[in-house]
Amino acid sequence: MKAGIVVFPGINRERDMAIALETSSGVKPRMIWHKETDLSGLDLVVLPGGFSYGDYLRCGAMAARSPVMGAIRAHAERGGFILGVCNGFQILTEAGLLPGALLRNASLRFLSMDCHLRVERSDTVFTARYQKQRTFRAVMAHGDGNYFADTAALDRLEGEGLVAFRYASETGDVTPVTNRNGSARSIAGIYSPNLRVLGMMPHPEDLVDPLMGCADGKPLFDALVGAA
Amino acid sequence: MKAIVTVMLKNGVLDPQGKAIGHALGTLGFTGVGMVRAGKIIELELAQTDPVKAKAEAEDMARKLLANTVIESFQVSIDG
Amino acid sequence: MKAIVTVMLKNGVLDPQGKAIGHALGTLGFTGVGMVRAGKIIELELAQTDPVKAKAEAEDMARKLLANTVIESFQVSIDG
Amino acid sequence: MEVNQALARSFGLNAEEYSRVLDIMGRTPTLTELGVFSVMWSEHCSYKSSRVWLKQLPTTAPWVIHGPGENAGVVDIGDGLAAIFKMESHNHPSFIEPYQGAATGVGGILRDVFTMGARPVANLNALRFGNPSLPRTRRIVDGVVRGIGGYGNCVGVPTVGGEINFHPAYDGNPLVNAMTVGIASKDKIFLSAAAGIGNPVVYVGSKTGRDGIHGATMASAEFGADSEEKRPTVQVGDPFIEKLLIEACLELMATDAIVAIQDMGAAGLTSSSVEMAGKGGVGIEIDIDQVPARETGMTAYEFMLSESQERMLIILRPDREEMARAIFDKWELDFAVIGHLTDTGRIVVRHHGIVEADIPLAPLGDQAPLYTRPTTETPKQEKLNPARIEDRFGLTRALEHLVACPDLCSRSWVWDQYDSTVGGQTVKRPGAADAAIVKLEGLRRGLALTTDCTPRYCLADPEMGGAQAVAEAWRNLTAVGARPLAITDNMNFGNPEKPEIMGQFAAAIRGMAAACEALDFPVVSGNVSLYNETEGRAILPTPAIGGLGVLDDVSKAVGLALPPWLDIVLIGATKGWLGQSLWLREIAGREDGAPPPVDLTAERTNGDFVRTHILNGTIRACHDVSDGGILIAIAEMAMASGFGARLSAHPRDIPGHAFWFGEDQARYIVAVPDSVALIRLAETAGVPAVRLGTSGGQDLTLPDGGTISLAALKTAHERFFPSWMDGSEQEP
Ligand SMILES: Nc1ncnc2c1ncn2[C@@H]1O[C@H](COP(=O)(O)OP(=O)(O)O)[C@@H](O)[C@H]1O
Ligand SMILES: [Mg+2]
Repeated sequence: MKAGIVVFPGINRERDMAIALETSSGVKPRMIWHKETDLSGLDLVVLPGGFSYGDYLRCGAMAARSPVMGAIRAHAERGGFILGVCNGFQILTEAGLLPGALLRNASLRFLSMDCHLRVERSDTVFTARYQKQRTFRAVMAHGDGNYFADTAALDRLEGEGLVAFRYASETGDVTPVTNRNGSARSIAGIYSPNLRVLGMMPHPEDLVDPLMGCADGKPLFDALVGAA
Repeated sequence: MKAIVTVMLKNGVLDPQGKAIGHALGTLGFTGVGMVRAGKIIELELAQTDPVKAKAEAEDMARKLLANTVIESFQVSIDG
Repeated sequence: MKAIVTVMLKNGVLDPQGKAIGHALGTLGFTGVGMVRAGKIIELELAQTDPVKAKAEAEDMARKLLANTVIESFQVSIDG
Repeated sequence: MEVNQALARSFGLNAEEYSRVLDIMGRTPTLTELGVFSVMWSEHCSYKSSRVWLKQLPTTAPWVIHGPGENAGVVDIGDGLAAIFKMESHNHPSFIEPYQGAATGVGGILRDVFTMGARPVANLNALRFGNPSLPRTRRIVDGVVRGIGGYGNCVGVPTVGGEINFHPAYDGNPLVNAMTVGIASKDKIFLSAAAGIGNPVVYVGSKTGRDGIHGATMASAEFGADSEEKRPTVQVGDPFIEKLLIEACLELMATDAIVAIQDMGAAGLTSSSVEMAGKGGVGIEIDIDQVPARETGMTAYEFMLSESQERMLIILRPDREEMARAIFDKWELDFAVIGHLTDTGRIVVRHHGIVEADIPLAPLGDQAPLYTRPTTETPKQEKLNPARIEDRFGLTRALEHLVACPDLCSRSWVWDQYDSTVGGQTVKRPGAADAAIVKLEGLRRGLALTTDCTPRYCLADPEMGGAQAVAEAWRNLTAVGARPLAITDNMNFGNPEKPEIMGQFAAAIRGMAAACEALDFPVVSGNVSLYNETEGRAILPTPAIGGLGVLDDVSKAVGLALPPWLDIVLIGATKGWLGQSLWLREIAGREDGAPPPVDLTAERTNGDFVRTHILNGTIRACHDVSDGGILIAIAEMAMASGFGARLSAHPRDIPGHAFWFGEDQARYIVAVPDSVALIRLAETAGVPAVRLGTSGGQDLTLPDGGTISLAALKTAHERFFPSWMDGSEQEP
């Protein structure tokens, strides 16, 4: 799988993402400057975490309107894979590639801590190496991760099986306590209808090396790079 | 010509910031405070000198960037 | 009675957000956009029915909580 | 505005200093010139009260590449890499506007580090606040924490550690000391000495506004009616621009375009241009008309003194100007050639074609004031006899009380707001170990980082306190298995014109110097912040120490979480020292006595022993014994893992409360599978070691039979910050 990582001004987890992809694939991903418009040859486009444009106005708002987004939209329409993590997820919703929006955390504070994500389905290219309904550990680091969509949109997501992950306890219980940022229905990640675009708030890419005490994020990248 | 764009969360979208402000006002001893909503205001200096056109321009900016209409509504006013 | 508190950075205080918005509008092809300033707006529902008193109350809230008067200035308007 | 002695005084220059200015200039200086002298000769830039003392600090070791004098200290960490680090205060701005004060503090220290060619890899912060029961303290803590997070999270540098103390002495004067650590290739370190007559002087970053201009001028008559608008505005940070600036500078640094580079920190364009030219022994000419401005109508004086953030000054190779410009264009940052180097040895500033300043650089530097201010020794305090201090509380209640008190309770409310993992290299996050550990990308090698100081010890005995702060930093690095390499310091004190304060300063330096010497732990960078007083009341003397150590293989590091079913062993000698302990303050309600003595020989012997046995795999968890003593250390270890412990009786010759809560130095709690073997090894090495109990279970069982569940202990430990902050969820 040929992967590229989009670099928007202010993005800051593009290096983490590159390390994670390289750890799984052995190949350095292509770094895509936000003004580039040719993504041909890429199977996977990653929108990494960080603070594109300082998170000013709304997180992801300005990045979602940058030149590269046209090509990303076309890539999505071609059925290409897209992974948006944290700010990348916010950019995907701002660009309308995924439904809903990410609001300020309910606590109004930045949340930096580990969380457990319950895998809602394991038959996608992203989650093939996880087990359905089991959890894995990921790093939360965001101020605006509170997923919002109106009831109809939420019902549709659920009905079509497009919820990727929910915030849960280690054993998989989804409760208000595990839903630290206040997301609607504890949603931590969602898919596009063709299951090829995934947006998620927590960072699997920061836990891919056992030296960090946990490599729970690695199966996601292993599955992805093995898929195509 | 100055355009003022006011962006508020739509009704039905949770506004934790408004809620927190309401709570904090209560803690400070202010009584009789009902619902509190927090929003954004963006002041733009425009070269455009025709107020009608300036308003249309600012509305376009709001639609394209300044507001996310999934969650927010906006209002534009023109000030001299 | 509704009070609307507008909070803006004082003149001369750097407004990184306004700057970034102005820049993004340029990228989107909007021309003739000069200075952009970003601020906050807080809408308060007050039990107070006397507009003069409501305004005074909201001003007090702004001073004590809603605005950081070291770097921000505020304005209160009362909306029937 | 007429330049005269009165104006000079309002700029902070005394009569003698002003007459020296007149001598150097041979005429009345212009307003801009006076501004340049006043900031260059300010305490902050000239170190005029502290320089004589700072000279006593050891600053060299085989692994030190650059000691104090550069923008940050540089040490060799192996594999061809260097760690570049420094700590800096932003105390006063954080009191005026906590969010922006702390945020710009972080921004400033980041620039000091990446200006030398390093990619910043970690931030730490040492914070001191006033009495928590004051609403103002709560507001300041909230703003400072949000500000540090707001800036650090956005620039994408993980905040991995720090410390927080409370004391009423900081009521009107909180301390915000920020530390940044970066990594560079050892042979690509960038320095600030300008060179090459004719070379362009380039300004990059944000535009200049009237931010933070010396408040003194505002008192003068010329700013009348609209003084509100011309007030010195608070500096506002733009972490987004800083992030772009880091990337752009690193991109330029990968080329051969840069001759010298320095951030515009305090006193902005003045200090950067004067220092760069001064160090290089060249002259510099600046054309203010070329300086990117954010506001209109600014004067040369304002341009030269502005402290607008996110700006750097670069001396470029002339043939690389276009290439450099292209890089800054790509990152959409301002890039302007604002002058060139000359052979005149003078700084010349032109604005609208008029010479606004023309100062010889050599005397500006050489004749800067230097004071050996009078000092008075802090009187020694009595050594307290623990047998004479009654324990009316018992161990269990004291423990419950202490783990919950502001100075010992969990800081997770704070660090949960700091991105500690960005970069993907954070091996030990806040709360996991005595020092944070950040791995180097692509290697097993890592850095251990800590900040330490116990101001109450420093007040009681500044010399001992200074030594203790260095020793504790060394110990915290050792406790994870790292080899301590060097420190940065941040000397926060009151008014140096008071002999007792200057005495504190001098004594703290003496203590620090002795500890640095004994532990091979030199000072490579630092910062001095004086005049930390409100209404004549000084803060506690606070020489904050930032320590850096290296681990060849981070997989060998240990944390403090107590694994189950191991023996708990105390390393180091215990006398039951209660003077200045937290037990004494929080339980007995007394803040007195001599602080615990620091035995540097024992410190070294014990620490070397512990490190050896961490690296060979014997020690599975380790925590140094500091605030609160042995029982607090064990409780922290238990809460970190969720496994309790059963503790056995203590030596009979020491009262229980003194043994368990005394703060004797040079001690560690370690967890090992076989205490008998470890104690035998310790005896051979001349290291005191005694078994204290066994880990396991869900309770902490104390030697007096008292039992407390970990759940209850944790609840008490975690209560303070969230409940204190409840109701302050307002945005900045
Ligand atoms: N201001 C802060 N920012 C980040 N981490 C902090 C801060 N204050 C304390 N910590 C972290 O909390 C933990 C405990 O701090 P402290 O009580 O000072 O430790 P010690 O006594 O072992 O030096 C450490 O991991 C420290 O890095
Ligand atoms: Mg410690």
